[in-house]
Amino acid sequence: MWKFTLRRILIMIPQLFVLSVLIFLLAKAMPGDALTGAMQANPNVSPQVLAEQREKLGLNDPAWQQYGRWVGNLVQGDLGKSYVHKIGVADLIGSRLANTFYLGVAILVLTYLISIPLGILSGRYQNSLLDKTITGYTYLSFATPLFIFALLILFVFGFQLGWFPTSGSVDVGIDPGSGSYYANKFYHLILPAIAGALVSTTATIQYLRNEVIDTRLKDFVKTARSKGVPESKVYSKHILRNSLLPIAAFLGYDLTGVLAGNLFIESIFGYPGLGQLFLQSITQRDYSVVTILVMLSGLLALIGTLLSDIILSWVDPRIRIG
Amino acid sequence: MGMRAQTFAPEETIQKSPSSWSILGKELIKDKMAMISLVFLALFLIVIYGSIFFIDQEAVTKVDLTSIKAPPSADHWLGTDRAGSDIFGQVMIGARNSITIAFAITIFAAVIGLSIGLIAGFFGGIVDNIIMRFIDFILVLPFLMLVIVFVTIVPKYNIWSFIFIMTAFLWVGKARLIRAKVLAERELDYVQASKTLGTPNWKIIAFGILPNLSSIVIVNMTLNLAGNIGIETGLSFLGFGLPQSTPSLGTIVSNATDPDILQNYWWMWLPASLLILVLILAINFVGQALKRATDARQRLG
Amino acid sequence: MALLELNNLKVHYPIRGGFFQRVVSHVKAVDGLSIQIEAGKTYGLVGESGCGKTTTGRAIIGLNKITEGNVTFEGQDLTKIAHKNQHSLRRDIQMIFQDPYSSLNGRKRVLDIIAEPLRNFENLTKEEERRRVQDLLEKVGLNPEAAFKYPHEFSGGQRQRIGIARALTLNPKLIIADEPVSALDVSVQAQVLNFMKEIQKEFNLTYLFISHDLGIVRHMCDEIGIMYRGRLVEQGNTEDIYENPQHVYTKRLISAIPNIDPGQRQASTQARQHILSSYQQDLNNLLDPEGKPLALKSISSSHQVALP
Amino acid sequence: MNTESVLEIRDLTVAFRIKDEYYPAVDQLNLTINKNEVLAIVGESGCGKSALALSLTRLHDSKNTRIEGELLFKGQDLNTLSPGQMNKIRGSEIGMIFQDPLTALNPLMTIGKQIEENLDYHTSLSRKEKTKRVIELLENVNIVDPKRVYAQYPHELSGGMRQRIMIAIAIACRPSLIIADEPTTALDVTIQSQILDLLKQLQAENDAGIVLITHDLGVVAEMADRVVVMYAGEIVEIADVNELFNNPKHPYTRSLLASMPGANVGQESLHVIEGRVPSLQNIPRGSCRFSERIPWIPQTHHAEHPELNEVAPQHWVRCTCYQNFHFEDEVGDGKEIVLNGIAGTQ
Repeated sequence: MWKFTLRRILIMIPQLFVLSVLIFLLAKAMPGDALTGAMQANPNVSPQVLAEQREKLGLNDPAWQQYGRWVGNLVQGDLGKSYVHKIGVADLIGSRLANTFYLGVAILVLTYLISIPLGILSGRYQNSLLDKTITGYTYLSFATPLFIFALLILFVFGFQLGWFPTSGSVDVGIDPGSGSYYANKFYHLILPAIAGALVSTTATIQYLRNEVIDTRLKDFVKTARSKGVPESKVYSKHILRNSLLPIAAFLGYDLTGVLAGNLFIESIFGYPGLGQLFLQSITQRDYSVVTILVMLSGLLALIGTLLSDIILSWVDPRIRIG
Repeated sequence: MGMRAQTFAPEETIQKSPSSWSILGKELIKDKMAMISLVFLALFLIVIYGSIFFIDQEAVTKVDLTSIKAPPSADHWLGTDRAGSDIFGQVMIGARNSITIAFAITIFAAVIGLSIGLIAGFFGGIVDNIIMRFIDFILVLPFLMLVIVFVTIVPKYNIWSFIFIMTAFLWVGKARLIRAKVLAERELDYVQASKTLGTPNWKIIAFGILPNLSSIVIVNMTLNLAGNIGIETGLSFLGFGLPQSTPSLGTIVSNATDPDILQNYWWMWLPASLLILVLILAINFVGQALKRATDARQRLG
Repeated sequence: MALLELNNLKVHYPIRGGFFQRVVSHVKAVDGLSIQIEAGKTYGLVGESGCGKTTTGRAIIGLNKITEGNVTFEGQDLTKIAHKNQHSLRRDIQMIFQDPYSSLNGRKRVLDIIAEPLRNFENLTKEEERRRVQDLLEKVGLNPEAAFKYPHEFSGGQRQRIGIARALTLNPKLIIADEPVSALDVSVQAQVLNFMKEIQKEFNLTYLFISHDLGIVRHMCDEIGIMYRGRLVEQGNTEDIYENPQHVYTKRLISAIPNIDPGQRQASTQARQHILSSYQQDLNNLLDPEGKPLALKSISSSHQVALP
Repeated sequence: MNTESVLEIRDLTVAFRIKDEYYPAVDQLNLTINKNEVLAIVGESGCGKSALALSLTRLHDSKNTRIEGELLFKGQDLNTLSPGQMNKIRGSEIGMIFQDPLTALNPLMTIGKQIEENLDYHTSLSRKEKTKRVIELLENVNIVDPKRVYAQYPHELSGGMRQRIMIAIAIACRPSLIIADEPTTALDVTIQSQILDLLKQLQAENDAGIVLITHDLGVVAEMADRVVVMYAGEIVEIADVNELFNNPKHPYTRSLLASMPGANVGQESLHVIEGRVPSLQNIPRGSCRFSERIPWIPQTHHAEHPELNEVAPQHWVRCTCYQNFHFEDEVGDGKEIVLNGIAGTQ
């Protein structure tokens, strides 16, 4: 078990290296450098002073040296500085992370709450009216781009009906930490979470439905029936566990994805999370923030695959050996 | 399936062949939604490509301060936007651009993905190992973010840059799918037989394996086309899709980022949104019908 | 001189594992196999699943890489011939596959399937090609019209005959038949087996007949090799093997064949039990430290056994 | 022999739905299975033997299958039982063994749990007692080191061991009827003989009736007490095993025996049955179903409505065509089979 995990982590290292090089190169390709922001703040700085500053900061060093310094700083927790917000990138991200996390968790929980029962029912009662309804829903949600669905839901429930707030993560003027503060935050969360979840359920429902249909026809299910296992137990003990197994493979991704931020949802619902921060930073050319956010997403995805593999090796005895 | 197949094995397998386009066609005709979708798509394509001849982009995007934010009327079927430009004309042009570009991306991604998938799957070994590591890596990259970064930093950004960056990410999914199928296919005896008969590898791949994958490729491309329209319009909506000079359906929808417009001027964003929805839905209906046709288990009774 | 000679043939597959998929050990599927097949005869290679019989067949025809040893065909060592020239030599060796369904490409007409080797080796006009294919179809007992149909229009037995026609196209000298009938029903099996005997006489073919079914092997083969863990434990003609088996593993295999006479059921069960206990006692003495069978020793001009 | 019956099958028809019509794969079948006997049902694929086996415990997918007739098991008709009542009988009174032991076991459940599951639903044993019983069962099916195997997963076992596990599951509650559907087809010969011996030994210990479904006449000769030969959904011959092998009557039985390499040692060529097993939709119902495979026998030799007739005590044969049957290349009623190779292959 430990050996397996260790091996998986070792495989991650070269990937992490390539990822960081790629992002470093992208950062270098972005117009302007660390001083551009400073220059915007104070347009009167003479070009000569700037050149000296560049030399001092090592911006004229060979690329690999700069890369080494950059990675060194990252590892030590120095993520650079945002020239728009005038604070450290780490602090900036920290201030948005909680919101993204709440939204991510809400979407994740809702997604699984909806998709697992629907997928199972749909597969179990294949070709029934229920199945056809669920399949119809997945067709629709599969075809609906997230941003359109989010707009529509915001338009109808936010603006037309006025049931939910249309922007932000919390109303201004509520005392942070109080009960009503969290209630209000939750209230702001509902619409974006539903928008995100309803679209992301599709894949899981369809996958699970197919798995259930496949598993139902497996020989071991016939064996279970031949033992006199009641139909409901045949499902709960044999079909479900085996059908849910492949779903576990996505769980790692989903777990780390909670922190990645959602560009569309956050921008449409004006929700101040990492996704919105990314879009703002890129429009405001705040590239130090952009770079770190891309790096963070890549890192999360890498850890996600790692988690998925580990989870899968837990739940599937056939993998445990290897 | 297992039990039934076993019970009437001999002739059953004779009558049911996995072959050919006729099944795909039959399934399409059987599925009413798919048939309606297909007719709709055909008509729609004719209209939007035909509109090249009577909708002038210059005229449509012209700023007309006399009719700003005008609701739908006889002159402007879908009203006008903040600059007084005709929305209907924009939707026609936007739809044409969005579809054309999604098509191009789908084709490019398919050609690259198919070639690489076939090579990796058929030859296996080190080649496959390297390709798969590379693909796995691209798959963990934050796709949307990188496209957005790319769009903002490319100096002379144009349609081709967009197609390039999208293709660079989207071929991997196809390559993975094809590789998995080829891996299964190449173990079948007919491929082994071809090898023992002295058929060169490229011929086995092109004339032996590829035809057996054609239906999967068609299905996958159809579904990808729909997906790509979604991704392109989404990025354009955020302002990081097609360049300014090439309006997209997503650009029109992005009017809705202004809460005032979202709330009070529905014609500036809703028709374009619904059109995207209907387009993707229609393509998906066709794709799902084709998918059922290739998957005997799900075939309609 | 034998038509085909395998000399100390070894086929090892690497097992990868540990960090970065290094090769940690090998599966020795075939590990020092030597056999000789005379022209015009049928050599049966028999053993249980995993003994390496299929790997052997595939290695001879080039589908598996040979790790060590020689394959000599008509005096030429196939392992020493440059890759480019192997194809022309291999037209003399053809293969019949086990599964009549997956061995024919469902997207091709029978004409294209049977003509595939012709197109690789001979330059024929469409007309000549069609005539050759239809001749072959008649030889295997199918209607010449079959050329324009697709495989799914035929039954398992017919498909297997199409596979045989394809193998015959280039007039090969040796045919490797890997479990050619095990996917077929009894009555269809008989059809294909009869037919294989027919064409053997007509085309003076040599067969390497790979099978797990001792009944069929007895019916088809002149010489038989019993394989265990990648090597032979016993080799001889049909009479040697069935009437006078020497190795305890061979005895066990033979005793496991169901006795078709229900009257002798008691006796055969007892005999089986008896052999099983001596098998359990003796087998280890008959294996080398690696757990592989010992080298073969001749006990008569036709009969060799892996005994100490 | 004890002739107390365990299961009486009366007018059983098992029909599968293809498109919107039902086609019987088993047609009005009557059969009695006795206590303490091995009844083999033999035939080629498509003859309906597996459809019959599954219908005995009603394991078919009920949406696409119609089962008619009576299945009298210890006096009650299984075909009229509710699913709940049927579950009480499956696994406790009737045990089943399937063909492929790899796919027939749940890959995610330990061996112990899978055997125990049977006890869960049919006994009131405590957990401890169940574990003890499972270990005992593993010993009964000759598993070495049963305690270790108890905690193992199916993929850790060999094919032969997995089939032993299947047998342990089937006999866990000492059923009075065991249905074994091609139990050795997926196994090597040496393993096959061991599994058959095990089944014989277990039967001698319990009093169960065994229904053995197989395509292999060799297995039949080794195992069966009584043999039922099926063709195209019907029984064509029933006889005691010695009688069947020494004095086969029906043309199909004779043809099958003549096409076996193992039964015809020294023969240059084997007998070939013309044509092919008809598909479910194309079974020639209402006349002798085998007639189209023996076209040289004139129609007048077949009965108009072929019935099973008792031609000798306990030896039943369908139709009348057996009376004057000869192989195509036999002259008249001669016993010598003279086959001329290729003619037989088409």
